[in-house]
Order: sequence, then C-alpha cells, then structure tokens
Amino acid sequence: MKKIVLPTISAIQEEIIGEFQTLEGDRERMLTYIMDLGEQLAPMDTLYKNEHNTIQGCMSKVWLTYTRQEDRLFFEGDSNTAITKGLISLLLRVLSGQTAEEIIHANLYFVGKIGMTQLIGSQRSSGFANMVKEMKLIAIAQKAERGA
Amino acid sequence: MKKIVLPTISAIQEEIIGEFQTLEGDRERMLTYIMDLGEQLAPMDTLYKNEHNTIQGCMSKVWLTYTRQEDRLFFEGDSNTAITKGLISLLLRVLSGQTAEEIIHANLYFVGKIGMTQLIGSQRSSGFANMVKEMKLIAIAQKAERGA
Amino acid sequence: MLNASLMSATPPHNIIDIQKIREQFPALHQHVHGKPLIYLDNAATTQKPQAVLNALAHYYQHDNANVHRGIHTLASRATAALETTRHSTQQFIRAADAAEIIFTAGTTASINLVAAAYGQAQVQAGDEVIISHMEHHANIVPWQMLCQAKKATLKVIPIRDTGELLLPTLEKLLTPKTKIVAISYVSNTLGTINPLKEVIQQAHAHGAIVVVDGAQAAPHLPIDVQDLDCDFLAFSAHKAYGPTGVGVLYGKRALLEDMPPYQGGGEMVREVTLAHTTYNDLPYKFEAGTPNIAGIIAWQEALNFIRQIGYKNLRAHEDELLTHALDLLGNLDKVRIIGTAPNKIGMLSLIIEGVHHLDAGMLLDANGIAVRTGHGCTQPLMDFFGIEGVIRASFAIYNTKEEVEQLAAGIARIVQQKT
Amino acid sequence: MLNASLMSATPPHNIIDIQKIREQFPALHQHVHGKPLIYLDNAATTQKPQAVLNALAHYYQHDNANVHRGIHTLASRATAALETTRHSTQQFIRAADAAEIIFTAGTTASINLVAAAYGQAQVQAGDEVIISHMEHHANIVPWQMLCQAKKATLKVIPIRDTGELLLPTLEKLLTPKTKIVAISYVSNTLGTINPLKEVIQQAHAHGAIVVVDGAQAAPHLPIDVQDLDCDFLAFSAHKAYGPTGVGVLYGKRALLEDMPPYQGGGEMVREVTLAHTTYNDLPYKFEAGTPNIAGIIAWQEALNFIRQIGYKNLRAHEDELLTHALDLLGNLDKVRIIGTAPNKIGMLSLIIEGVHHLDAGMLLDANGIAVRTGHGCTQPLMDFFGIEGVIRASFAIYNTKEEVEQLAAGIARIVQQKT
Ligand SMILES: Cc1ncc(COP(=O)(O)O)c(C=O)c1O
Ligand SMILES: Cc1ncc(COP(=O)(O)O)c(C=O)c1O
Repeated sequence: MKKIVLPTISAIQEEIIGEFQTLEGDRERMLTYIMDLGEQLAPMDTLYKNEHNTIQGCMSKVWLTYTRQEDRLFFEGDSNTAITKGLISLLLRVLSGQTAEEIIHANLYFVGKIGMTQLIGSQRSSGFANMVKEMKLIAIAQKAERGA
Repeated sequence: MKKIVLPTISAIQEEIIGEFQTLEGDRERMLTYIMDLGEQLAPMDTLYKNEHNTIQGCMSKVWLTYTRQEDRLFFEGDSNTAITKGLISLLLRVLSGQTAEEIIHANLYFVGKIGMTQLIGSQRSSGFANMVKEMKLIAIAQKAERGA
Repeated sequence: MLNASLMSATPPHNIIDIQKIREQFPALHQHVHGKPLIYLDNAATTQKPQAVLNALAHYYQHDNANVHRGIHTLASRATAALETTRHSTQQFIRAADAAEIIFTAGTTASINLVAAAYGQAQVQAGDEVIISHMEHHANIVPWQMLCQAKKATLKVIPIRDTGELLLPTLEKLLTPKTKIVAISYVSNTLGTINPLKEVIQQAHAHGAIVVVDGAQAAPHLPIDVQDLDCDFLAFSAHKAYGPTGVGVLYGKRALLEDMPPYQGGGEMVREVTLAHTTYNDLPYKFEAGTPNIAGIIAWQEALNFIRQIGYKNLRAHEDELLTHALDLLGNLDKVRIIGTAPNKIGMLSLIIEGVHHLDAGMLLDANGIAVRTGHGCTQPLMDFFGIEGVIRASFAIYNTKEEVEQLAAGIARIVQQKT
Repeated sequence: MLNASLMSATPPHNIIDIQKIREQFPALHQHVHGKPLIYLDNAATTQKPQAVLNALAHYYQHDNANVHRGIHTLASRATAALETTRHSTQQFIRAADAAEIIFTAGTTASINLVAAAYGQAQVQAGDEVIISHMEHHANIVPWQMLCQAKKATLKVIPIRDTGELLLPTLEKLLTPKTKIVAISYVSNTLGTINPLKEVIQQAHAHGAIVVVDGAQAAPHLPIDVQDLDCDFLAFSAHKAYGPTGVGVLYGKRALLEDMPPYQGGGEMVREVTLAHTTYNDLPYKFEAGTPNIAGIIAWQEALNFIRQIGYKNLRAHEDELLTHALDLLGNLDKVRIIGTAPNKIGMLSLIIEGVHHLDAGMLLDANGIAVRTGHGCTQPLMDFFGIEGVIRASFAIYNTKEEVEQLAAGIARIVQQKT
C-alpha cells in the first residue's frame, strides 16, 4: 500500500503564517485574501448541506462532512458567506488528510499567529472554535471505532 | 349678627414666617417645631377618619373635614405622623375660619418663604399641595352652593 | 417640576453645526482598525451625547438611592429627578397626563406588557389581531404568543414592493372581531413612515385599539399621541440618544386603568395581605420593582438634546444624507435598494448581488464603517423580498456627507472587487 | 473570556482598610443638610464604586453598540464584554453553565419571569405554591397572581417572633400538589438568613421546585446554586454595588429548556415567519429585546469589587457593625428591635414607641443619616408584628463604627425628645 505523504500540521501552519505575513496586517487585504481562499474552495454537493452536517453556533451557515481513508480523515466544508468559507478552507488545508491521532492532538497555533480573533471578532471566533471542535470530535469517534 | 374678626390670611402668614425665622434655618429645630405644632393640634374624632375624608397622594395618612358658619369654613384635620399633623396645623391656622372667597384666592406664600419643599422633600410637598387643593375645592363647592 | 418649554421654540432650520454636535459625542472620535469610525448603525442604537454620560455619573456620585419609598434626602432627590423625566417624556410625546407614561426596560418590554396585560383581559378565542408584514420581531412575536394562548387569529397587512403598507386591504381585514392593530410608526429595515393616522382612524371605526411601535419614530419624528389618537405607544431610549435599559410605554389613561397589572412586586401595590392585594395608581401599577433609576434620569438629557436640535433640523439633515446616499448608490450596478417609499426616514437598506451581506459588513468594518447586516429582526419582510438579509446604513444627526461618501466608496469597492 | 479566578483566593480576613474602601465610593463624600452623609439604606440600594461608574463611561465612550446581531467592531466589543459578564456572573453564583444566567431588569422581573413562564406551564388548578410570611412583595404578588389565574392555592410558612421560619411546619404544608416553593435567602426587613438547604431538600423530596429570592443574599453571602441545589435564583445588581436596571435569573438548564418563553421579540427567536416562530437557545430565549448593555457590562466591576473584598471580610465587618449597633441600641428604653434571629446579616430594623417611623426618619435625615422607613415592601410581615412600619438601618462594607454610633445617638435623641 502506498503511503500518503502529506506535509505535517506544523509545516502547513508555518506556510499559512508566512502567507499572512505578506499581507502586513492590513485588515482589508487579509479579509479579501480569506475570501479568495473561500472562492477557490470546491463547492459542496447540496446533498450534504443538511441539518445533520450543520455546525451550530456560527453566524453564517456552515456545513461539514468527511470521508475516511485508512486512518486518515478527509474533510469537506462549505458556508453561505465567503469569509467563513475561507476560514474553512484554511482549516481543511491544515487538518484534512491527517490521521485521526494527529487531528486530535493538533495545536492550531496559526490561529493566534495570524491574529484571527482580532480579524473576525469574538462571535465568529467562537463559531470557528466550534468547527475545530467538530473536526476533533469526528477524529475521536473515528479513532475509537478503529480501535474497537 | 356679630361679625367674626379674624386676622387676614396675609397677617397669619407673616406671623408664621416670623416664627420660623427664629429657628435660623436649623433643619432639626424646624422639624421639631412642626412636630410640636402637630402635637398641640386637637385630635380628630376617629368617626371622621374614614375613607371619604382621606386625602390621596400623601406619604402619611391624612384626614380632613370641615364645617360651615355663614360664609366661613372651619377645617379639622389629622394625620398618623407628627410632621404631617404639624403641616396640617399650619394650614388650618392660615385658612380655617376664612371665607370661601378668601380661601379660593389665597396665595400661600409662606410655604415658599419658610422653605417648606426643602424641608419636607418633593414627595411630601406634593402631598401638602394636595391638602391645599382639597381645601380650595371645598371652598369652591361651598361658594357655588351658597351662590345657587 | 414641569418643563413646559420642552417642545417649544426649536432653533430655525439649518443653522445647526454638525461639527459642534459631533463634539458632544465622545464615541465618534475614535479609530477602528486604524480608520476613523463611521458609525451608521444608528437604528440599532445611537451614540450618546456627553450630557447623558454626565447625568449618569452625576446621579451615581450624588443622588443614588432607591425611589418612591424613601424619605431621606438622596431618595427624595432621586425620586424628584425620575418624576421630572416622566413629565419631560409626557411632553416629548404630548401625552395628556404624566400618569400615562410608564417606564419599562425597552420597546420589547413595553409591547409585551400590552400584549400580556391588555391582551389577556380583552382578547378572546376567535378574536383577531392585525399586524403588518414589515414589523420588527418585537411587534410580531408577542402577538403570535397572545393569539396562540387565546386561540385568536393573527392577520397581516400586506406591503408593496416599495415597502409601503397596502393600505386599502386594511379595510377588508378589519372585522367586528378585530381587537388590536399593532403597527410600527417607522419600519426599522425600510425606513418607511407609515400613514398612522389613517390606520388608527380605520381601526377605531371598527372598535379596535391601536398599539404603535414607535422605536424608529422617536429618534426622527415629532410624536403627538393625542393628535394621532393612538391607544398605546412603545419606544426605547437607547435608539434616541438615551441610555440602554430604558423604555417607555404610553397608554391612554382609561385603558391603563382598566388593565390588570403585568408584573407583581414592590411599588405597584397599594396594600398587600397574604390573602389579597390591591394595586397602586397609575403609572406605578405597571412599574413593579426598582426601575432603571440612573438610566431614566439620564434619559432626560437625551430629551434635552433632541429638543435643542429640533426635529425640523434633524429631519432636514438626515434627509439630506439620504438623498446624497441615493445619488451615489441608487444607480450602482449590482446594488439593489430595499425600501423605496417616498415618505421615509434617513435609512438605506441594500443588497449587493453575489456578495453575502455579512461579507460586505466585514469589509466595510475593515474601513471603519459600522453598518448593520442581516435580517434586522424582520424575517417576514426578508421573506417578502426573497432575501436573507440586507446591509443597512441608518443615519443620525451627527453623521456627515463625507461619511456617506465613504460608505458609497466602500460599497462601490466591494462591488468592483467581489462581483 | 472566562475569568477563572473570580471566586478564588480572597484576601485574609480583617486586613481590609475601610477608609480605603470608602475612597472608592464618590457618593459617600458629601454633606446632607450640612452634615456628613451617613448612608444606611443599603438594602434598598448600595452606593457604587468608582470602577462601576468608569465602566459605564468607558462603554458609552468607546464600545456603545447593540449586541449579538452586529458584525462591526463596536458591536463585537460590546457583545464580548456582555458575555464576559455573563461568565463572571456564572462563577459568582457557581452555576454549572453560563447559559443558565439570564439577564433581566431586576429581581422583580426575574421572579415574574419564573412565575409567568414556569408557572403557566406547570401549575394547574388545585396545585399549591408555598411562600413564607417574611417575603418581599416581589416574592408574594407574582405568586398570588399565578394562583389566581390558575385557581391554585397559596400557602404560607409561618414565622416565629424572632423572625425565623417555623421550619417544622413546612413538612406539613408540602403535599403532592405542591409545585413551587418560593423563598428568600435573606429577609430584607429582618435580616434573617433562612435555612435554605433544608427548605430545598424538603421541597425536592415532595417533588416541588424552589425559587430563591436572593436579592438580599447577593450583597452579603457567597451563593453556590449547585451546592444549594435551588432550581431558580433571582437577584438585582443594584443591591450589590452594581448599576440600576440589571437583574439576574439563574435557572437549572433542564428547567429553562422546558419552559416556554416569557417575552417575545428580537434576540429570543431562531426563525420567525408570520405563521410560526421557533425560539433561540439559552440564555437568549429569555432575553427578548435589547438588554441593558451598559448596565450589564458595568456590573462586571461590581463583581470584581466584591471578589476583591471577599465575603469573609464583608461578613466580618458587617457583623461587627451589627454587634456594635445592638450594644448601643439593644437595651434602649422605648426601642424595640424587629428581627432577632441569631443567624442574620448586618441589618437592624426597629420601632420607637410613640414615634411614627416617618417622623423618626425625617429627624435622622436632618442629621445626615439615611435609613429606610416604612413597611419595606413586607406588609404581611408588618401585620405579623402588629406594626405599620420600621426604621431600618442596613450596612454595607463601607459603613463605619462611627456611623453606627451617630445612628445610635440620633435614635437616642429622638427617644428623649419625642417620647
Ligand atoms: C428580598 C427582596 N426581594 C426582592 C426585591 C426587589 O428587588 P428589585 O426592586 O431590585 O426588583 C428586594 C428589594 O427591594 C428585596 O429586598
Ligand atoms: C421598529 C422596532 N421595534 C422594536 C424594536 C425593539 O427595541 P428594543 O430592542 O429596544 O426593545 C426595534 C429595535 O431593534 C425596532 O427597530
């Protein structure tokens, strides 16, 4: 079986931090950048945009689904606003394709480093935290299942 | 018929103003003086302390009744607190025994001169104003009745 | 205690100096994300003049005490100041009697008070309550709850695409079973000024009373409850330059006297025994518990501020801002204005095709521009227009034409970049 | 956002410096009728530390915006500050979950919310509600209104001459039909601290829930709703060094979730259509309309103040004042103390034989001493003692032994002069 070789979670985070550094803390540029990322994100099949896949507590509507390949989890996500889509895209870039174990223990320090809370405000940040939590819960459940 | 000779409303007011001047604006002395006046007031027969004779809108309970002799009105009043009784006593001293006409047009400037609002506060002052209003209403009604 | 000059002699139109007015508002003089703040979310809540802040501080530094039941000096001062504000509020809306002014926590609390107390007593199964399609949730949900509890029917005055009431239908909706018509004076999303007098005359002709949601009227229009002949009127201080946590309910004396109380507690009672309780006179019967004393007393300064400006000047200035905004944004490609009634206050709701309102709001905020984004608590109205939300810029006396230009530039840039 | 240290490590007992504390309270430094103010009406409302005033000013100068629905920076700051205060309030009463903290307009509003929303849903004809004979009108009238509406029975736990609950009777009053026991933690007239845990255990054993009126507890005692196991708890910020117009309702999550909403409006809804409305999650389901944003945010500073002092120090100091007052006034001829429970807070109600309490209050005020006079919104309690009203001196952390001595001297003088 061919081993999937993906950059580590830290490596991807460093990449993102670097990209944001080029925006020099300009708020509008940062938001536009995030929105651009969102626009590049493959749209989710409307089939999956159901109640079950909805993440609660976000200002925008957010859907999240996943597939498993071996011990790795591949996420798909979408939102009705471009900024949230961009945020999802960042999260998928870091976590999608990693192992359940890695996802569970991931320390998403890039969030602090790029000043996300400042950027998107506390309400949206707690929505973002909900997305992370949801991904970790999925990873925990998957790990338990495979372990069992 | 013997004519009743009473000091005029102004004369009585001047007297009161003079008395209060000796108290030199000392709040406690003024209150004690008013309470003393109240204690000297002849108590009202409990028979008259009924709903009908109660004046609304006072912090204390206040009762007022009157009799008529010719065109003159004689008031009686009482209260459950000494200070209000004192205030009633001042009012009776000025208005009781005067003609309906004089009561209707009485300008009770002593109230301002002795600093009554300052002394008893705005809530009680409006209770006091209610007493005055009640006496004037009685006088108006009596005048109308005699006129008719 | 009466402040007889409250509504008199407003300064002549257009001699007001907006920069001087802005100096009275400390919150306006700040930067947001390095850009000067442009505050255009006034329909949500206005900023407060320094005099309101000073009144709050003065109250707490000198007069703080519980009101009505106290005999000591501080209690007496606090009570007098609160009752003075009641008289000023009476004059503000030209009520016949200060006892018709009830202080509440806000418009929402005021409307709920009427729906619960008047509604419980007067609405029976099979009766009807009429609202309009443009109401704020605060003037929808309490009536839904009432109708559900009473098995009454909720009817709705439809609206036109311009955001105006379809007034001719009201005549058809009104029946002998209609007990209440609840309607906003001014729509908080469209800015439409409703033809209240006609609504009220028609409702009264059918024996229904009229509850007016005046939340968006108080900051922009002179209100005369006797001339309107409305039965109840609700508004919030915080939307009219006053503090948060203060609302007003006006009600006609006869209606208020007939109504059962809403909340029970101190202040609203005359005599309490364990077996039986009698209620206090108006307005106290509807003011259970310790009121927002500091807030009510500071509201006086907001009333003074509005009086000093004068509604004529206020409207003239805000109309000018609206006209300017429409000049700049009205014909922009991809921009659709929601709410185009000829008779409206200085408020502009719009959508940008292809851009979610939340995204637009974030981008404007990055430029220091504060607008409201979303359904504005008028979801049925959003459904009517087939949209999810709007970008709403709402003007106050302290906004400037330059700010409107910044708004227009911000929106134009979003249109360019993102569509 | 969480303030995990809120209830931790209070400074050790008795190192507090009352003069330093007094410096924080601007209102205390004034003269009344030429005499230094001695403010002993704290159970009606406390004075506020400068930090609370600063927080109000700061909010209005920098962060003023409507909460929750806004995306712009000011709205986001205001929302974050309000939610921080919710978390601090949760820790203040050791609730399990911030969603169990509902902001209201005051204790009265909180109790009415429970009586209306829980009561309407859960109390049926023939059911019983139990209160005590020492309740404040705010914890009597809402239950009378509920019982009247539902044809339920209101029962009353009697009290002893000392002002303590006659606890053994509770067991007899409780039946399978008892749905609610509504009881104060601390009496506002007697100062009695009620044995809440026993009341709650007995009530729960009979399947009744317990609503605690904590208005007089919050300023004096640490409250632990989980340890008490109470179902609802109500209190007001203004009696605990906070601003006017802010109340708290704690409710167990499961009960709150089951309860229908109380007021309808913005913020408390999830989705509104003209036909049907769904409600928001806790706590917002019970927070219709714009809250008292400034007041709630400033309440945070009152919580900080109490935490910095620590309840141990607070109680110790207030107990010392009470002991001193009793030493000076306890055996005075013609003076009768009302409320002599061994377990009570720093509060002293008394009557002077032959002197009406209003007259006494006026004479004390002439000497700068502010006390409460009257029935204290506890008329049934007055009836029990066969009196019309009391003179009540209630202490706060900033009162001094010298002030207590002035009070005693003032009362002694009235006794001498007027009896
Ligand atoms: C024991 C008690 N309950 C309820 C209340 C009512 O509180 P509020 O007036 O703040 O609603 C008070 C205060 O007067 C009180 O002392
Ligand atoms: C038209 C209208 N009605 C009612 C309300 C509710 O006001 P409040 O939130 O102050 O209770 C608002 C404000 O949001 C409004 O604009």
